[in-house]
Amino acid sequence: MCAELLELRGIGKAFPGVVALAGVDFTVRAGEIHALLGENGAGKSTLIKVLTGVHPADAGEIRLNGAVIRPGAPKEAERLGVSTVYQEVNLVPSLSVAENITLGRQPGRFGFLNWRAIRRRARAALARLEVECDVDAELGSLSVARQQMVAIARALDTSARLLVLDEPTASLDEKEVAELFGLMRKLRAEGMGIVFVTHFLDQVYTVSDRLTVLRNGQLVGEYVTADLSRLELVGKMLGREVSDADFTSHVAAPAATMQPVLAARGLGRRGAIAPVDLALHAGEVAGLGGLLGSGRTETARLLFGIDACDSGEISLKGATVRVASPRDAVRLGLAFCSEDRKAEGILPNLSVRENLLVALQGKRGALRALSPAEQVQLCEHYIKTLRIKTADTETPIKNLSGGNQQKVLLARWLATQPAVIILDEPTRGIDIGAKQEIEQLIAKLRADGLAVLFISSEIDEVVRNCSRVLVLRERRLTGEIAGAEITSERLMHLMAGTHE
Amino acid sequence: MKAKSPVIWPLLGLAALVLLNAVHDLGFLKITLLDGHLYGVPIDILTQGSRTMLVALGMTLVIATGGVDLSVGSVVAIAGAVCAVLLQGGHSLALTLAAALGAGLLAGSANGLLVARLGVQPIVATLILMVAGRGLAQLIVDGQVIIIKSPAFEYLANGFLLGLPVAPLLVVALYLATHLALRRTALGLFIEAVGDNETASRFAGLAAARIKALAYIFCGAGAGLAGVLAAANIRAADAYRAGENMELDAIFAVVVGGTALTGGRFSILGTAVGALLIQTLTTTMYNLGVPPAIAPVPKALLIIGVTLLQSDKIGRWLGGLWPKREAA
Amino acid sequence: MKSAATARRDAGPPIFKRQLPLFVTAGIFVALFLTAAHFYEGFFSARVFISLLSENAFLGIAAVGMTLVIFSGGIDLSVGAVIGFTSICTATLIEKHQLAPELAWTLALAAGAGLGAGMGSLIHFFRLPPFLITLAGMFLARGAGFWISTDSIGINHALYGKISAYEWLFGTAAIPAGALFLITVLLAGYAVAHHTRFGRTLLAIGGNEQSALLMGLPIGPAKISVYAVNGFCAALAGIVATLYTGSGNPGMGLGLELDAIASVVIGGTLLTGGRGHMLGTLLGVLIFGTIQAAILFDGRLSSWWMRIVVGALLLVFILLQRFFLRRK
Amino acid sequence: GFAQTGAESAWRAANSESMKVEAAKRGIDLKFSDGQGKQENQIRALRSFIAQKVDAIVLAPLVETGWDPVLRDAKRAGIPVIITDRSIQTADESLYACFIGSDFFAEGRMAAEWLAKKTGGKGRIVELQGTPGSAPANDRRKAFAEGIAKYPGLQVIDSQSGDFRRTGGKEVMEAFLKKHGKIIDILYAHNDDMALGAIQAIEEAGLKPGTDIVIVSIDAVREGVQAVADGKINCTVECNPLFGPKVYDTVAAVLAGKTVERKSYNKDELFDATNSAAALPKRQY
Ligand SMILES: Nc1ncnc2c1ncn2[C@@H]1O[C@H](COP(=O)(O)OP(=O)(O)OP(=O)(O)O)[C@@H](O)[C@H]1O
Ligand SMILES: Nc1ncnc2c1ncn2[C@@H]1O[C@H](COP(=O)(O)OP(=O)(O)OP(=O)(O)O)[C@@H](O)[C@H]1O
Ligand SMILES: [Mg+2]
Ligand SMILES: [Mg+2]
Repeated sequence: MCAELLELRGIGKAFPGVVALAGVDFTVRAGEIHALLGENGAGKSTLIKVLTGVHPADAGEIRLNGAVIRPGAPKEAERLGVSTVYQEVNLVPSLSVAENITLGRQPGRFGFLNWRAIRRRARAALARLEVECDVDAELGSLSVARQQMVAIARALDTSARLLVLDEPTASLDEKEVAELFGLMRKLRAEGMGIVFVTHFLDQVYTVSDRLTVLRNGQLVGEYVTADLSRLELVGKMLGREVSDADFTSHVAAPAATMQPVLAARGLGRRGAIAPVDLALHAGEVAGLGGLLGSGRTETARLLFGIDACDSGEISLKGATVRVASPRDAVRLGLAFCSEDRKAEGILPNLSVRENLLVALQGKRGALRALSPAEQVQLCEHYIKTLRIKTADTETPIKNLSGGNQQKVLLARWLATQPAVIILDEPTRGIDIGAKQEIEQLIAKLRADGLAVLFISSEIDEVVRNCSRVLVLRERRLTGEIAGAEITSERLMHLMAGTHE
Repeated sequence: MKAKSPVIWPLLGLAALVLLNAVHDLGFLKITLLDGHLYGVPIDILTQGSRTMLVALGMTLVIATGGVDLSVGSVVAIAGAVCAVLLQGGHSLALTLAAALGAGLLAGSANGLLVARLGVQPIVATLILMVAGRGLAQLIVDGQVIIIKSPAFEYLANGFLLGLPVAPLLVVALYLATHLALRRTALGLFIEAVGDNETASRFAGLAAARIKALAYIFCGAGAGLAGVLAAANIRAADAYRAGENMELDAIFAVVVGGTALTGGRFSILGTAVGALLIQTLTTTMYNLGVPPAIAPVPKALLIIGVTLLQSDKIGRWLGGLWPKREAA
Repeated sequence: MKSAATARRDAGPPIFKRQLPLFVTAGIFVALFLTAAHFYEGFFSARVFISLLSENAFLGIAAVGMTLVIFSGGIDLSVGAVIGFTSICTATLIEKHQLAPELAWTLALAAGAGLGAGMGSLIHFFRLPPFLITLAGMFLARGAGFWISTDSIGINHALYGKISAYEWLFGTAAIPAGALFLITVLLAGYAVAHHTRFGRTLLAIGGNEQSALLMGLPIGPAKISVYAVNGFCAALAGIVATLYTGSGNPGMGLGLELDAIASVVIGGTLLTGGRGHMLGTLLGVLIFGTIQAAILFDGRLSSWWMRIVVGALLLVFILLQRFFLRRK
Repeated sequence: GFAQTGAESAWRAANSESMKVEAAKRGIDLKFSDGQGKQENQIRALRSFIAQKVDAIVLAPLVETGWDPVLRDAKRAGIPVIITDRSIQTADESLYACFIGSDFFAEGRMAAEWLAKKTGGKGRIVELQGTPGSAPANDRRKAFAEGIAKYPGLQVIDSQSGDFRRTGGKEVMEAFLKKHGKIIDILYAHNDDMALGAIQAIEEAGLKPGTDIVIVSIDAVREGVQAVADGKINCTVECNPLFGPKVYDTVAAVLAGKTVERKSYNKDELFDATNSAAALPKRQY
């Protein structure tokens, strides 16, 4: 194999109250795909940010091609040949796709831009990923998944020696993941070193050559992927033994005779989703399947009153109700965990406690405030049950790792004790241990008699958790399968619109 | 470790100013009893600062929701004009006060409607009332400066209760009431949530628009009361100049007090300190005899000084001067 | 094969659905102008239209710089004061110190840009709120202006007479120097905003500073330069003001910053940054000018009704803008 | 057309009102514009008047300089310009027909002379200035300083801006009283509003305005004269805003081609204890 491309030695980094990294070594060779693994909050993103100069390291040194570097800003890292896709899409939503891809390195002469070349270059970058997209569209109008693809296209638009991908696949579907992997392999063959962070173990085994595991900011070890079994790997990540049996499989469909808790008839919105009928029963987990952009999120938004529907009606326990705003929905006992954590979920500067309790408090109204004691008790309860990793309840949520933010948001909704909960990609960016916990939680919610609408781009997850799956294709409801019918095969066919 | 309180720097700034004055002239700190009430420069500062404090209180909430209210100065003028006209017409004090407060509420509602319901950017929405409001005030008094001859009315601004000045007492009471109303209920949380991330708050089931509108209405009411105090203070409604540039002072007080203009976290206590700071600065300049033409310069230096001290970077440098007391 | 139209569109910056506000604003401006023309005889003429440009030249020039600052999510309150400072500074240099106008201008422009760069550095390096720092800048510049001279000073240099008398004949219309200055600066501003890396970097910073940083954009240099550029524009506006009046006046540009901000925002630029268009700013300035011009043509309003009408017209304009945009 | 500076005080309002009422009386079609305290607005108004081809322009300039270009335009268009209230500096005196004004300088001087007579040329003075940089503040300060220079016993011990506002006057006076204690003999205020505010401060400090502290002020608005009658202000110099009749007479004369006096001043009176009570009922503003 080739020489060491990147060497990190003894990296340490502490944030107020948290030691994010302590003496971490990390090596990447040219021409390899190196997976960086660990639980939520293990320090993966922090390591990457130290590498690219976002955070200065407290200790240790970084060598690129043998020379010590000290990048003070991402710009410098980029110049040194490190191209990065950060966790959470870090682009500018108000600019066009083309601009987001080329920003900072736009072609042009005498300081003036050549818009034609900018578009051409953006189209080329997207074409490499086989993404079709209007390069003049405003980035913010795209779904998170497409934004993610744009972010990757941007990272590939440079002649980098080292490519860093922090959870690039968290919101992609299988087809797109496959395409990305194809590209990664090609780049590897060209001699590029690639760092790849993910929580999908399948993907680790599909694409990576070696892997490094972090736990609690410390190095667990560096391994050759092929030498490590899945169970061993999970054991290293979590620091305890797990077995595959921990994942519940297959759920029986409940009796269909029951009155649905939530039902929608002919619910639709022009340009977003064709009228759909759907019913959710107490004690079931209904899945909403579909490819990216098939209209799943749009359906959820209609149900939750975020967008106004222009046809159809919603009934709750048989009675027709008006859901004109999320506030109405929350009052009626609905909950909605959005897929866009950053823009629609967290209140970044507020504390974990406030983030956790805001929905419950909103439901109770301003005047019936929770007492400090109640607040602490509730928070501690959820922090314990969901194993949220945070310094304390008063830490601003923006300082939590992505996965832990997601858990706080879940806790926010559980605290409102809803009758119906809509989970849009709830496991995005969540580590395998937490994912398992969330799946168990979903099972428990079902057992407690909640109706759950589960949206996920991971087919396996849908298969494992749902007793019924509604499939959307091209913004209309095209099919429904239940119980034992639910297999990955059938789902894929339904989603793609091909016949078996 | 709890985050350092942002109030500390404006407080230190205040202390520094007071010290400067005291060094210059020891009489500065002297408080005497005159005709059974307290008398002295600190009392003046409190009394004179009470109007800015009132306006800044409402402004804090508006800024916390991520907005700003430029119209407060005009609302001050309107409320004063309303008072003058009603009192001149022989109406009762109670009615007059209610009407002035009502005018403030109405103005706030108009702002709230534009910002929260129609989604107009706050600066523009409130600029409308800032421009038109002063015209309205002048229209109400028909361009005259109306003299108010009502001892009861004047008492509100210049009177003393048990030897203590009434206006600051009133303002302190309002600050306390607001603090309790916001922190004992969840309103404070809601305002911070909306200011921090409006979309996310809406998705969490908060009535974001209503909360924003409420902040503007509250701010309008505060400005209305300040207008009453301003008119009572000079026993006249000066529709031309009352409340002029008050919006800048209020915003200054709020931001120096540690509430970010981008919205989110707010500090009422910080605002009170900020408002006192700005008033003390004015008095200091009278005291030191700074020529009026260059009076803005010390103000500028103070702003830069306080904001610099508040910045994280300087905080860290200063933090580095003392060895860490606690182990990580 | 791409059609010619697409090809042409390909060469320019992206026009999204979100640029709809620009068209709507343009539409309403035309409607406003035609309405005024309908009511007031002689309003509909090239002369009135050109005077919209020349009379608002320094507002427009300041607004161009302000647009760039607002693009980056910042704000600059110091422009009005910088205009006053440059104006008196230039006049003093030319009249009292017998400096050549060119040299005086260079010095004034350098001072404006320098002050801007200073404020930008504070804002960037210490992460201080632009609102406060530029407020301090405003006080500084105003104080410095009055410190130079509290009286206005006439400039009797020959060059001044020549420039202010200059008119460019365009067909039958004579375009005065002020309007030419404005048009030049606007074109330059448009090029910078929409056709240079610098302009796009500003938009990116305003859209999401954290992302812009992670994307490897030169945040610091861009932020500092944008305030410097704005200071330069303000100084230029101050010089144009001296040309316009043939004198220097430290009180020039009082409150102009608010008009400039309002023009920018009316033109559809988002005050929170990241979104907007330079041409919108031109429209904003024109709309402001039209409202003023219409009121002058009327000439029957008392001072207070004038304010009220300006406010009301602004309100109508904003409601119309909302109405059309919401329907879409 | 009449280009007013703004509506920053009751004095201005009375001035504007006088112009309007008189125009209505004489059947003149008056185009009024309010400059809102900005010279650029006033220039804009003048240009607009020229574009609308008015017969004559009356300008109340906000500042002294900066009018040449626009006045040249007016001259080219053949529209006579009459300057009121305060004079302008121009390189070319032919740019305007004539000036009718109140003489801020004379007012400051009158105040100083009265004071010298009254106090016998002795006393410690505090001064309440107007808005820094504004014409009346500049002139009234300079003229007063010149006026008392002849009397070494009269001495300004402190001077601050009260911004022409009542609140300002009160605040600054409060500060003066605390700072200097009882040594203040005389207060000179650039306008009545500030004097009235200061009176409150003096009363609140337990002193008697007009007796313990001699108060001289300018403007003679009705409330000011009332205060003189009440003995709280010792003297106020009139600055008469009622320009209407005289201005229109002049306009008519200019338009008729008659020669008019190049500079004329409104007769400003001085009110003190001797004549204020009598003058009070006649005050129109
Ligand atoms: N800016 C910050 N301030 C304070 N603490 C931080 C900050 N950024 C990260 N942390 C803390 O550092 C630790 C490591 O976080 P990091 O984001 O590196 O985790 P991660 O391995 O990427 O997790 P995930 O898989 O959830 O993305 C966490 O405990 C987090 O709370
Ligand atoms: N091909 C596309 N090009 C541009 N925008 C798209 C495309 N597909 C979807 N979008 C936009 O993405 C947003 C989300 O779409 P939708 O709700 O249909 O996605 P979804 O089925 O929930 O998929 P996911 O949430 O997994 O991305 C919508 O605003 C939609 O307009
Ligand atoms: Mg991470
Ligand atoms: Mg979705």
